Amino acid sequence: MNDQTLTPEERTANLKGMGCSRKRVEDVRFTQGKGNYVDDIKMDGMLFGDFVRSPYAHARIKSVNKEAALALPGVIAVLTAEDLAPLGLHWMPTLAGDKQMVLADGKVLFQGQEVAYVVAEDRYIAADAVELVEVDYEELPVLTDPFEALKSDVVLREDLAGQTEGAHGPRKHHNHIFTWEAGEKDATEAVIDGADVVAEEMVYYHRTHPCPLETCGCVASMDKVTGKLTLYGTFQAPHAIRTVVSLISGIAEHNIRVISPDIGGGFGNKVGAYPGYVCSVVASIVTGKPVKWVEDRMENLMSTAFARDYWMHGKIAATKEGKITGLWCHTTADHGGFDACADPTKFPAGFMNICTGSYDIPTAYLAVDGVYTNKAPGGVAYRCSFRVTEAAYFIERMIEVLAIKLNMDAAELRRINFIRKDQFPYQSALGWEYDSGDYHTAWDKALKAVGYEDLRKEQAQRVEDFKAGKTRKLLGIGLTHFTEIVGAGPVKNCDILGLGMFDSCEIRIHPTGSAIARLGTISQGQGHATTFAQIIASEIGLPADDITLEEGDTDTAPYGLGTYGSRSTPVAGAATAMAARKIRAKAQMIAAYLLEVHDNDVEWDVDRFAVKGAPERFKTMKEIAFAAYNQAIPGLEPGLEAVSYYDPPNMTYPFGAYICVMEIDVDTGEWEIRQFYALDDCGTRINPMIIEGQVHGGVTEALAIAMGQEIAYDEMGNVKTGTLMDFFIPTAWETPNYTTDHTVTPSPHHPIGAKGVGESPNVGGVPAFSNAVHDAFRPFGLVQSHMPHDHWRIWKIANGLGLHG
Amino acid sequence: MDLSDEIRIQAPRDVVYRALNDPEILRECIPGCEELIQHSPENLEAKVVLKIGPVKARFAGEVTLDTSNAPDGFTLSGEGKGGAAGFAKGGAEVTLTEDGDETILAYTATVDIGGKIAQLGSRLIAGTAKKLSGKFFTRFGEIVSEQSVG
Amino acid sequence: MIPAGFEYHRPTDTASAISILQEHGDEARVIAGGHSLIPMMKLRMADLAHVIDLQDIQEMKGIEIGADSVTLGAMVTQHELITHDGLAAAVPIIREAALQIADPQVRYVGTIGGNVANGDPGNDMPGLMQCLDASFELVGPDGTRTVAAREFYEAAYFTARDDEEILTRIMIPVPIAGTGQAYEKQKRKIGDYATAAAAVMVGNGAASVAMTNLADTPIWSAEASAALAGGDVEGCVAAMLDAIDPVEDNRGPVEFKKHVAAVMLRRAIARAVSRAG
Amino acid sequence: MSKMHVKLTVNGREVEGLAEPRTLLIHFLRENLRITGPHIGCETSHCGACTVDIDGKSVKSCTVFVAQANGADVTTVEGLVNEDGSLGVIQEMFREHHGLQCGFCTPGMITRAHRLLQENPSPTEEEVRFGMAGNLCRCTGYQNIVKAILASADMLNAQKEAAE
Repeated sequence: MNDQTLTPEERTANLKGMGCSRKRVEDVRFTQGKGNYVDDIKMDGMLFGDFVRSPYAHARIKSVNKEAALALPGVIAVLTAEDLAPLGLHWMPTLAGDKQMVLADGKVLFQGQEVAYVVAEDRYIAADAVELVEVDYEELPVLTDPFEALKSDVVLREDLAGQTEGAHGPRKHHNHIFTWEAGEKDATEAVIDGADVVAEEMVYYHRTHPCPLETCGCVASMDKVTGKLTLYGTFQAPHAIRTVVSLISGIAEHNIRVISPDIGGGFGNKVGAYPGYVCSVVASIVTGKPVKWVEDRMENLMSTAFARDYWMHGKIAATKEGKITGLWCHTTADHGGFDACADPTKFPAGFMNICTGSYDIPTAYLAVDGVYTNKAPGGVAYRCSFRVTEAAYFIERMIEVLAIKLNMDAAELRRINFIRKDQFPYQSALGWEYDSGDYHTAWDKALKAVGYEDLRKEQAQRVEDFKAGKTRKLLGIGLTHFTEIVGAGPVKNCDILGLGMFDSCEIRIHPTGSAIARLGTISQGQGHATTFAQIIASEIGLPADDITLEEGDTDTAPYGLGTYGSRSTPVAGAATAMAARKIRAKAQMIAAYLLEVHDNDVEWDVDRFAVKGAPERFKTMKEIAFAAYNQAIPGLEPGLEAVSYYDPPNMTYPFGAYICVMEIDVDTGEWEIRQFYALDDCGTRINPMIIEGQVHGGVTEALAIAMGQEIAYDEMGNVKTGTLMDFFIPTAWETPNYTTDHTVTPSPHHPIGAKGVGESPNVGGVPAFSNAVHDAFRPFGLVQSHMPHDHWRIWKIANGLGLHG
Repeated sequence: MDLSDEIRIQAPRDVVYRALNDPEILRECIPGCEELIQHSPENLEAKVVLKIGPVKARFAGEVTLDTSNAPDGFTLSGEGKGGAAGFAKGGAEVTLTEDGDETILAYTATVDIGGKIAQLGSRLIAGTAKKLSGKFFTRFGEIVSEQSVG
Repeated sequence: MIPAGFEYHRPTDTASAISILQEHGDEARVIAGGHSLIPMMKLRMADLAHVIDLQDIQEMKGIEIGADSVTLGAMVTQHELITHDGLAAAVPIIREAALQIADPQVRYVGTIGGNVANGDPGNDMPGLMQCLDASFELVGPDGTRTVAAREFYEAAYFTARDDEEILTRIMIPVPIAGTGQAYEKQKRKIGDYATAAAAVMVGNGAASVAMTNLADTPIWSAEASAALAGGDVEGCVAAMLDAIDPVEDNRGPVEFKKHVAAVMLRRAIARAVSRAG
Repeated sequence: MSKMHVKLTVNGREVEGLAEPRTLLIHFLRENLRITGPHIGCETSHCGACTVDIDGKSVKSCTVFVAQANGADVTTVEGLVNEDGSLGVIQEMFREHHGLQCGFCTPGMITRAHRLLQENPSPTEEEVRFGMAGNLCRCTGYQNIVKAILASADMLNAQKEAAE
C-alpha cells in the first residue's frame, strides 16, 4: 500500500485507533476454548488444597482432630491455625486496616469460615480428607443484624476486646468498627430543621455478591532451588498482591512473581487477599511442590467478598418549589466478622460521600458507622467504584421520596436541581471536585428518547384501568440520573494499605514498527488488549493490530494498582497515552533529524511526522522506529520505548441518564422490563462496541441485584442463598434488550478525556430498576420499600397497599 | 421451625412414660437409628442415619432428658452433628394425658438446622421433620400398644 | 464439589438392576439422568457405595401412544417428551409442562421416571401425573405392581416405592376428545422449581386439578376437581386452597404462596376451559 | 477406590483412560485429557459453563460421571473449529458481535448454540433466548450473544444454500 495515495481519513481508519469498534483480539483464543484461566494451569507434581469450613456462624473451636484425614492415602498435610501461628501467618492484614483469621484461631465468626486446610495429591482426595477432619465446635450466640450487634453484650472480636481505637478512629462499642464523617453536621441539621419540606426514609441496599462465573483460586509454586515463589491467581491487582504477600510472608518482593492469567470475571470479588492464597503459599513452601486451590461456588458465595449491606437513613430538605437545600445521611454498614472492605485507606466507607449525586446541594452531612456481625467479610466494590452504587441508590431513592412529598414529577425535580454545565468544575458539599458534566443535555435527550410525557399519560390511563378492574398490571417508570466517581486516584488522597493508587504503562516499539505495551492493570473481560492498543495506535500512529498488550505479570509489567473501580481507563489509560506521547516526542526528534529540519518544523499527521508546509516530505512511525534502532542520531540514545507512571490529578466523574419501563403483575409480583434506555457519558469513547457491551452487562448485573440477587442469612447465620439455584442470576430469558445512547463530555484533566464506563451501568441501573418498581405503586401510596424486588416482596407491597381486594 | 401433634396410645400412662425412657424402644422407633446408648437416666447418645430422598447423612447426637415432670410428661433437648451435612438442634415437650386405659401423647417440638442441610434443604425440612416425627410416634404407639396388649 | 467414591453398575435389564439393589440394600441407588442425585452427591449430602445407572435398560425407554392410553418408559427424557409430536397430540399438557422444567441441557438428560419417582415436591411431573390420573409401574424382587400417581406420594421424598423397587413405566389414560388442558407455573427464573404450579384438565362434564410445590407432596384434590367439573371455579379454588399447605422458603412466605396458588389455578382453569371443545 | 477403563470419542478422536467412576466428566476432560475449554462455574448444573455435546445432546458435564459417559461421542468447543484451524461460524460470530467478554462462559455458550442451531436452523430471537437459558453469563447481558447466534444461523443457512 502506498502511503501517499491514502487520505488522512483512510490512514486513520487503518490504525484502528480510538473511536472505532475494533474487534477484540482476545476473542480468537476465548471462542475456541484456548483461554488460560487459573484452573487450566497444571504443573508437574502439583498438589491440591481444600478447606474444612465451619457450618456454624459463631462458635468456639474446642478441638480439631486431623488423624483420620492424615491417614488417608494421598493426603500430604492438614494445616490449622496452630501450624500457621509459629510463622505468624494465622492472621493476615485486610485491605481496610483490620486483620482477618487465615485459619480459625479459637473461634469462627461466620458460616463457611476457613478452619483447616487439607493438602492432597489431587482434588478428589482432598475433598475426601476434608470430610475426615473432625472439628468439635461449641456454638455461640449469633448476631446477623448490625443494629442488634451494636446493642449486644456478645463480643464478636475477642482479639480486639478493650481496644477503643481502631484503624479509623474511636470505637464506641465492642462490635463497632469506626465512625466516618463528611460535611457539616450542625449546618445540615439546621437546614433540615428550618426547611419547607423534609423527606425522611431508611434506604437499605441489601447484601449481595459479585459472583463472577469463575470462582477465586490460585497456584502457588515455590522453587526451593532459586528461592523464587511464583503465584498464579485470579487477582484483579497482581502487584498489590505481590507486595502484600511479601509483607506478610517475609519473602523479598523480587523473589515473588505474581501472575494473573485470564480471569473469568472479577467485579470486585478478586481484589482482596483470601486465606486460600496464604495457605497455598505456605503449603507450597512446606512441601516444595506447586499447590493449587480453587474454591467451589458455595465457598465463593459464602466466604469471599460480599458487597453492599448498607442501611442508609436519609433526610432531604427542599423549598416548597423543590429546590434542594440540604441532605443528611447516617449509614450503618454491616461488615461481617472482619473489616475486609476494599476501600482506599482514607475512605473507610469508600466514596459514599458522592451521595449528593448529580444535584447542586449546598449543605450536606454524612456519617457512616461500621459494625461487626456474624457474616462473611468483604464489602467490596461490586461492579462499582468504592460504595458508589450505594451512594447513587441512596440519592436516587431520596429524590423520588422527595418528589412524592412535594407532589412533583420526579423528572422535573431532578432537572431543577442538577448541577449546571457552567458550574463545572463543581465543588460538592461533601468534598469532591466534579471534573465535567452536562446533565441537562443528557436528561432532555433521555426523556425525549423514551417519550417520557406519553409514558406518563399511559401510566395514568393504566392506573384508571386498574381501578376500573380492566387490568391487573401496573406500569412503572424508573428514572435515574447518576454521577459516578471513578479512577482512583490521586495518590495524595488514595492509597490501599499505603500503596498509592497510580497506574502505569510501558511501551516498547520494535525496530519494524510493531510494539508491546505492558500495564499494571489486568483485564477480566474488559478487553484491555484491544482498547489500550487503540489508544497507542491513535497516539503514535502504529496500527493497533501491530501492538501486543501484556498485563498481569509482575516480573514484566510496571507496578500498578490493578483493575477495579473503573480505574483502568482513567488511570492506566492515561498512563498509556502519556507513555505514547513520550515516544512521540522522541520520534519527532528522530523525524526532524531524518528530514533534516529543526524539531519544531515537523508536525504530526496521523501516522507520521511531516515537514510543516510540505506534507509530501514525511517519515512514518514505522520508518522512525527503524531509524531509532539502526541509525546513529546525534544526541539521542538508540531505541524507542517509554514508561509512564500516572498519578491522576483528580478522579473522573462519568454520568448517565437511565430510564426503565417495567410492567408489574400485582397478583404474582412478576415483572417484565418493557424498555430500558441507557445514556452514558464516559467522556471520550475509545471503542464504542466494547462500551456498549459493558453497558449491557452492567445493566444486567443491576437487574439481578435490584430484582432478586442477595446473600440472605437466617437467624442462625446460615447462608440461605449459597447456590445458583437461589442466588439470582438472570438468564437470557429474563434479560431484556437494552437501548444504549451517549453524550460526550470529555474529562478536562485526562490526557484523552476518557472517564471509564464499566461500572456506570450497575451504578445507574440499580436505582432505575428499583425506582420503576416504586413508581408503579406510587399512585397507590407507596413511598419506600427494600430491595431485592423479587416476586414475593413486590407482592407484599401490593398486598400492603390493599391491591388484592 | 415448630411441630406439634398428638396421638392416642392404647396403654396406660405409666407404661407409656416408661417406654419413652426405654432406650431399646426409642432406638426401634427413631427412623434410621443405628445406636442409642444411655449414659445416665438423663443423658443419651445416638447415631442416626438420615435418609431422605437423595440425601443420606449420618448424625451423631446427644440428648438430654428432663424428667422432673414425670409422669405427666417430660422435655428433651438435643443436638445432632452431621459433619459436612450440617447440624440440627432442638427440643420437644411431651405431655401424657390419661384417658381411661389409654394415653394421649401430645408433643410440641422445635427444630433448628444449620450448615449445608439448612442451606440446601430448607424448603424440604418442615415436611421431612413432620414426616420423621410422625413416623417415630406412630411406631412408638404401635410398639407400646403391642407390648401393653401382649 | 466432589462426590465420594462408589462402585458403578450399568445393568442392561430391569431384573439385573433389581438384584444389584437387593444385594446392596441401603448402600445402592439407581440413577437415570442424575441431575437430582449427582448434585447431592457432590455436596456430600448423599453418600452411596453403589450407583446403578439405568441408561442401558432398553425396556425402560420409549413412548407408546395407544388409543386409550399412553405409556412412557421411565427413561424417556423431558427432551423426548417435548419433541414427540404423537404425545403432544394425545396429551398436549405434557409438552407444555415439560418445557417449564429446568433448562435445555437438563431436559436432555432429565427423565420422566426420575422426575416422578424421587418424590421431590418441587418436581413438576408428579402433580401433572396426578391430574392425568396416571399410574406408575413398580418392579421389584416380588414382581410388578401398579400404583396410582394419586396414591404414590407420602411426604417429601417418601413415596409408595420400596427401596428395592424401580419405577419402570408410566401409564397415562388419554383424555377424551374435547378435554381442555393447561399447565401454569410461576417460578423465579428459568430452571427454578415452581413457586406455585397448577395442572388442570376440564371438559365433558369432568375435571381434574392438581398443584405442585405447595405441600410436601403434589396435591390433587377430589373436591376441587368435582367443583370445577360442576363449573364452580371459585369452589374449585377454595377447595384447593384448603388442600395445600405451603411452607416458607426463599420463594416467599406462606400467604404469598397461597395467593399465587390461587392465581395460577385460576389462570390454568381459564386456559384449559378456553381449550375445551 | 478402584479405577475403571473409560473409552470415549472426543472431538472425533478416540481416547481411553483409567478413572474412578465418580470422576466427573468435566474433570476427566480437563484434567486427564487436558481439554480445558469447558469450564467449571456453579457445579450444581445451573450455569452451563461446562456444557459439552454428548451423542447429539447438550449436557452439563459437571453433573455427569465419566462412567455414565463411557462409550459416548463427546464434542467440546475445541471441536468446533474448522478443519484448517480457523474459527467455526458460531465462534466467528461471537467475536464479530462482541458476544463475549471474560470468555469464561463462552465455550459452554458456543457449544450449546451449536446444538440449538442443529435442531432449529432458523430460530427466532425468543427461541434463541429460551434455548440458551441453561447458560449463564455475568458479563454481556446476553444481548450480543443472542445477536451472534442469530447471525450464525443466517451465515450457516447461507453456506448451506450455497453448497446446494
